[in-house]
Amino acid sequence: MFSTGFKYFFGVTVLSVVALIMSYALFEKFALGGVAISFLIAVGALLAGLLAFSSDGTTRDANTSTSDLTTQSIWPLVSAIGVVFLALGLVTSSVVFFGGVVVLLAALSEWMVQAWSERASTDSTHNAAARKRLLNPIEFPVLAAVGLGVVIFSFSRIMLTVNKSTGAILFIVAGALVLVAGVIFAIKPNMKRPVGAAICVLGALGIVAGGVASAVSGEREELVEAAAEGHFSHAECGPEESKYYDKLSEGTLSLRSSVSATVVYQDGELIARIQGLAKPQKSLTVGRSIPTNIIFRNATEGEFRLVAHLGGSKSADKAADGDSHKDETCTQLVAPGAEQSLTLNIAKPSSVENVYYLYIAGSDEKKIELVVP
Amino acid sequence: MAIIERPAPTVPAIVTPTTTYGLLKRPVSATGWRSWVFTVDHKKLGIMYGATAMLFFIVGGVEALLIRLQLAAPNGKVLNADLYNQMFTMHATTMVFLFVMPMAAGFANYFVPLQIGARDVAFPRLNAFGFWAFLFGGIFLNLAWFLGGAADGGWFMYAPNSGPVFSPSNGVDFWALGLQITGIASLTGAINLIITVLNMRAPGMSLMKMPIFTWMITVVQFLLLFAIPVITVALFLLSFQRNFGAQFFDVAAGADPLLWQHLFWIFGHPEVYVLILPSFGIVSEVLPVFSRKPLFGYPFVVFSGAAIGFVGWGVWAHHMFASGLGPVSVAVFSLTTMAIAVPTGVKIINWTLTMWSGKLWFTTAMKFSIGLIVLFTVGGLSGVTHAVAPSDTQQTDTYYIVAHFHYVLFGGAVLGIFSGFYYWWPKVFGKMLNEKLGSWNFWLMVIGLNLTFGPMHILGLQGQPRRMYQWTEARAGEGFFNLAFWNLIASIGSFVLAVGILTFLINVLITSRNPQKAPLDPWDARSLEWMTTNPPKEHNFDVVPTVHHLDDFFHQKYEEDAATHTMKQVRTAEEIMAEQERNADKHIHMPSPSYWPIVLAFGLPVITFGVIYSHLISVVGGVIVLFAAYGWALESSTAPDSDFETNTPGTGLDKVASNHD
Amino acid sequence: MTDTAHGHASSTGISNVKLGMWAFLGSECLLFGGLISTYMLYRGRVTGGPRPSQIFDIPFTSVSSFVLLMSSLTMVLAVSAAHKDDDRKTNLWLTVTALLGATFVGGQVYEFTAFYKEGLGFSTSLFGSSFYTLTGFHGVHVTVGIIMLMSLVGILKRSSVPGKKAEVVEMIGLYWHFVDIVWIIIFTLVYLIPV
Amino acid sequence: MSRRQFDIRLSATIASVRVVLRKASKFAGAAGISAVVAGCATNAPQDTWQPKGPNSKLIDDLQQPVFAVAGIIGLIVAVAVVYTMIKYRDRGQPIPEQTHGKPALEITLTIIPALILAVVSVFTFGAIFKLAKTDDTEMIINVTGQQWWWEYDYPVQNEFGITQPIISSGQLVMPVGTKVLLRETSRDVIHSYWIPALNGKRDAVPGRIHTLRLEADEPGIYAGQCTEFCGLSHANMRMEAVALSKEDFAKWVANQQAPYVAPAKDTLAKQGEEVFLNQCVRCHQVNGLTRADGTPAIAAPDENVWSGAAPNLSHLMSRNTFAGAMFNLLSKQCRDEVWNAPSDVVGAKYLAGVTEECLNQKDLRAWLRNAPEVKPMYANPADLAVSNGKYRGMPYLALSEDDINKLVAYLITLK
Repeated sequence: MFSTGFKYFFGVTVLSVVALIMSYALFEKFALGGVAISFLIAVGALLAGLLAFSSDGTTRDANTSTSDLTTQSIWPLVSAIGVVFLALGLVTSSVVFFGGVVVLLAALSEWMVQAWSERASTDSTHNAAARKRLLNPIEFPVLAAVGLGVVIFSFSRIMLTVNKSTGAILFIVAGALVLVAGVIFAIKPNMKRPVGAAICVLGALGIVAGGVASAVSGEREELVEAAAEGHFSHAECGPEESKYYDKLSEGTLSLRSSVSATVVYQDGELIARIQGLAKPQKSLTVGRSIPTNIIFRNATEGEFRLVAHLGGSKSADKAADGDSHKDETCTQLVAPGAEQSLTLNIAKPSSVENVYYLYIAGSDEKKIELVVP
Repeated sequence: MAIIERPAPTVPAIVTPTTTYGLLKRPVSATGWRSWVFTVDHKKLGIMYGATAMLFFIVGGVEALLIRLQLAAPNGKVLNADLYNQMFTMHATTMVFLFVMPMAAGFANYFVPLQIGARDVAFPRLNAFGFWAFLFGGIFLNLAWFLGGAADGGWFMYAPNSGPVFSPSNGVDFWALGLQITGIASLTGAINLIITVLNMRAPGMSLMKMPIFTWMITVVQFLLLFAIPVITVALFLLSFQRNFGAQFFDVAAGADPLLWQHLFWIFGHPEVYVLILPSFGIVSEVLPVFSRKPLFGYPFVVFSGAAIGFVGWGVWAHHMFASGLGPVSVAVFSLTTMAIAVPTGVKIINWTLTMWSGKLWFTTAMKFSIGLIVLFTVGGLSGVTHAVAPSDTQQTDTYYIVAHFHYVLFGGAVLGIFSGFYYWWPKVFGKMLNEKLGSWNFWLMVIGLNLTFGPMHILGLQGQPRRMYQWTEARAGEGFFNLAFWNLIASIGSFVLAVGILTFLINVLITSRNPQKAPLDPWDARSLEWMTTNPPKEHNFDVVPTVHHLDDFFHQKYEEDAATHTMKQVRTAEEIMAEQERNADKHIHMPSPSYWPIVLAFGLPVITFGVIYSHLISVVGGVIVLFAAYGWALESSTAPDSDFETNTPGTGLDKVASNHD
Repeated sequence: MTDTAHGHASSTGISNVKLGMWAFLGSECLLFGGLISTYMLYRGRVTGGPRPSQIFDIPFTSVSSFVLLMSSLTMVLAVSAAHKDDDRKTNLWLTVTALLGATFVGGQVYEFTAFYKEGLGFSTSLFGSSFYTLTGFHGVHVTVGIIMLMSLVGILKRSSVPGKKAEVVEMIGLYWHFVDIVWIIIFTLVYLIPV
Repeated sequence: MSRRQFDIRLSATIASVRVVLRKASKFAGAAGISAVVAGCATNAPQDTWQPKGPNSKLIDDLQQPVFAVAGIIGLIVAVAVVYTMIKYRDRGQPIPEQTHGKPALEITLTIIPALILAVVSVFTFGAIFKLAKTDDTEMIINVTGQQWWWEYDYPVQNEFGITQPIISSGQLVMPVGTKVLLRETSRDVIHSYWIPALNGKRDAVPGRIHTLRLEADEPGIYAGQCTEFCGLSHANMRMEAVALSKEDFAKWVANQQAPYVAPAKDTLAKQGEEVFLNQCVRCHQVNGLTRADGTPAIAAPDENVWSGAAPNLSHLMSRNTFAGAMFNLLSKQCRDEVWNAPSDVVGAKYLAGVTEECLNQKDLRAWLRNAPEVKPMYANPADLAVSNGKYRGMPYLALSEDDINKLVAYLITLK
């Protein structure tokens, strides 16, 4: 009969041919990968032919009983698939390539250890134990990781696709299903094996199918939009409320130490209180290139935003290019009676032409000058 | 061999090679390098811990000598600024994490099971893993020297100076990740020893009959158990910042650099007691033996040790008196720091009173112990002076602090360790260390350490800060005894100290060539570890002893004379041993050697290496770790019969499949 | 203590493995203590990107916390089955526990992905760094727990468990309950208490 | 020996030892301290035992007795150990009774140190809160540390004549008898401000503001050093506090606020100004300096230096040091003259500044020639990838000797 080696190389050849055709049909790319696959076909066919010709392995040692123990092995097939994926990966993408490498390595090592263990002794249970001893430490974690990865990945894909409230419901349903399945299995101890297996397979297939479908259909719209627009990164420091930036603004502070000044908006006026100086100030000295924390307290009725104007708007040469960029940083809209912190780090000194100041968004009057020496 | 059969089987062994796993069988050899690499025997691991720690001690010592060479004269040119900063960082790191801690772990590993009458630790393979993780972690830490420079931020590695911009070489990465690995080693060691002490004491040995060394080790392991995760968190934050772009110590993003200091010292202060308490334990064993009296106030010593363990958690901020805490925190931590001086003082008093009215025998071990009492007191008292926070703001980060903690750590921890060497050497190696050389060793070390660290008090009080790669004559003051003079003296002293340690190594060398065996009970000792052969058999005791007293071995040898209350010998150690041999247990199953601990430990530096260079390497490391972990979990702690080349049928081998690790 | 090296007669009456797990969990308390402290210090420090209250999805997280809590219940059932030497139910409940845990981790992967898309990266702000570190560490703990559970099922089925079966199940149960309790603390401190 | 006998003997011996020790301790304490003092350098600039202001005196009054008590206790332990060793050495006596201790004695010996420490802690508490007091501050100076120098920034304080912010570095100038509050922070890593003669140290932590009060009793120059490890050149980050009488301080303030005087045309100094504008102004500010076209020359250290700042060189020659107080601007002789001057004339000598003949040409030229060579810094352009090409310290500028001559001539005009 045909030897294992022949089967392997024959399989490689056939699958490579298929891969070659498919890659040409699907990708119309033939560069390096195509050459590699062609080469593989040639080598595979040559070796298969050689093995068939020499009939290697068809005769067995008559005086050993090991031949009886040799089991059917799927590893040659699996490794062949690995080779094909590897070659396909050269044409398509590196993910497929690495997938192929992993499959190939796994299959080869399984094959090798199996072959070795079958020759270990005359006792087949002993051989099985020897195989287990070396391979179980690899098989267990790999299987666990693959299973876990597939479930988690599929599930998270589904969650990313459905909308937020459906997601929560879906989540609790998934949990409940698992629990219910557990309970059913527990109270029906003599359920037939195939039924149990069917439930498990259905569940697994369901989640994987859902995952694949979700991955194909893409994430829910708000997430796509959020990723594209960066809702929280570009704050417009205007007086009006911004949809995202001012959402659920904060009123309390975790930062209490190392505050340079407290700026209070009170009775239509902005004043600064500075550590060490008793009187309220209308100007504030801030060291160059030092992170400086300022607390803004809104002691009026409306919602207001403190903005630090850090120059830039009057830059003449830039304005000529049509770029009237303002260098500003600001707090969220602060509710009445609430506080927020603002951290400034100013690198350039202020000057007569380039005045820095703090102001309340929407009013140009209420200012505190920032002196940067 | 994992199974010890007594008496020796008379049936000839039948070789059945067909049932072996060939290459895949478990390691079972009792000789050769395999017996060391794959061992799970707590005694072998103890020796390996000790030898490795000694090696790192020499490395750290050479670093110290280079530092002192650089500072011997103003504007030293031996090292440049960069190299000097690496040198003092690695000196401290090596001495703390790679010498004192593992050396104590070595003593603990070897003697705790012996002292409580156990045959091994609770988790023998975990024990082996701990050693290999420590060794690989230590090597990983020092690899940085050859890969672009070692860590240069000081052993305290304050943020943000340890950040990617301020410390651009890979040194800090190697440091942080290497300490993670040795941290894993310490953690597993701590769990192992705690369970061993709690669960595996010989019958009759209640907690208050435990030898004091075991007690102190137990306190230390609890400290480690709770302190290691804190530094682990800190190191993770640091590594995440350096390698994955986290912002934990990025001040521009609003981070607070004091977070690192708090995390570091919440670990760091208990760590100080981790370093010193094992030596307290050793001294508390040595003093009673050579005073021929039990430890004075045993319960007080135990409770003061435990008290140090507890209060040690409430003093960390005394390392930060100058770092801008509010006056209330400063006051509170000042108070707790003074409070912890009390239980420490109790120990000094008890040791002195142990010697009081004893019959003192000044062996080298005893000399080192007495040296510890005096020199540790100096360090302890200088410690009290900076518990006074306002005074500390003058002294912190000066050489006064260097003097203080070297008196504590060298005068305390290291002298204790050397005391342990001389006391237990015959037990471990079956040979006596030379007492005459020992005396030289002691005096050279004591003189050397006083010459080195004594002048540092003056240097510090006169305003020389630490961690300066050069000092300038402009700030050295005038007069003959100016800072230049004392710097020179300290440098000379450090070489005297080095000669002292060299004497010890020579002593070991000479001893190892001496064919003469040590007597069974050379010191007329008191605790259980002496109730076995020198060195002990693999299974420690032929009969697991039943304990009736504290210092049970002594009470088996001596009985009190009713009239004079003096002690009279009734039995010799040899007689006790002979009796044990007669009643020896049969069928003692010892855990078998295993490949997995070393494989698992090897995976760790591979992972960390990958964190620095390429994440693909980390994946390989992760696979190694997972593979080894599963191999470990699937293997029973005692090898089944099929793993042995020889099989002795009919002797009733119990197939013990006990897996406890 | 006469015939074996260790374990069979323990001074405290608790087996070594169980006591060892207790000690390990004691150590873990400090690990999470450190991480939680870091988060609590930094949660309000946002110089760019979203603030905690702006992106948290409390209903979803509540549901996922509930699923994790349920897994503690099934773990209890697994331990009790193991004590009764009921292999089938032990395996069953261990599997269910692992699946519930996997559901939770799936939810966390979803949450991380969603937050990232909304603008909270690991390096965006101190809040981001400390949030992902804390919850990520917890997620890794759950994942390790799931792997232990699945391996335990595998080992129970394929080969004999070294040592007493119920002891091992109970030990892993301890770990699982610990991870759940830590999540309750994290959920309360991170999600429910406003900055 | 019975237990009772043992007790009697123990307590008798302790009593006699106590008497001996009580007598000895007085001598020993005094002798010990004087021995230590004799063994010390005279006039070490950073001596922590020579307070020159009320804050450091407060600390000193606390530490003196604490050190004495610690010394005495240490002596007692040493004597007790040695005495025991001699008395109970093995002279063939029988193995003693196996006594396990005396709880009463134990407790007594625990309570005594606890009591001593309790007393110490009471005084400590008092000192801690006194030193933390800031509400009666008379003057504020902002102190900012960066690798490896200190910046002093005097905010506007009209009562001291400071009408516009003064920025200086190298030397902290302050009036005597005034409660000065330093508000410390840092631009990069943690540093620590320490003038031992005036107060203990306080860390300058980036992102935080820490306060430290200084007050000097007498005019003089007090040395200090950065004491928190801050990287490569930590050893070279020194500081000097100059206490001036109130009149002298007012003169100093007036000088610092004096307008910029450009060098006369066609002098070497004028050419030096040009070199300065070409090379140095990238990082170093000189207030009032203008370019040829009349626009003010504004330094942009934030584009070149990681910490975003470089020393402001206005009125450089009013200082005695440069490069983080590592080098002297004054020659050794002139410097000694200032430092060793009695307190009534030190102010006048200091205000004289650096004259041409007193200038330490050697160090200044070496610095201009190749700064990283004389002070270790991160200034090699090849290694600056991690800091986005920004220096930490002054780079090598490849100035010609001719340029250096011009620059020195210019710098000497910055009185």
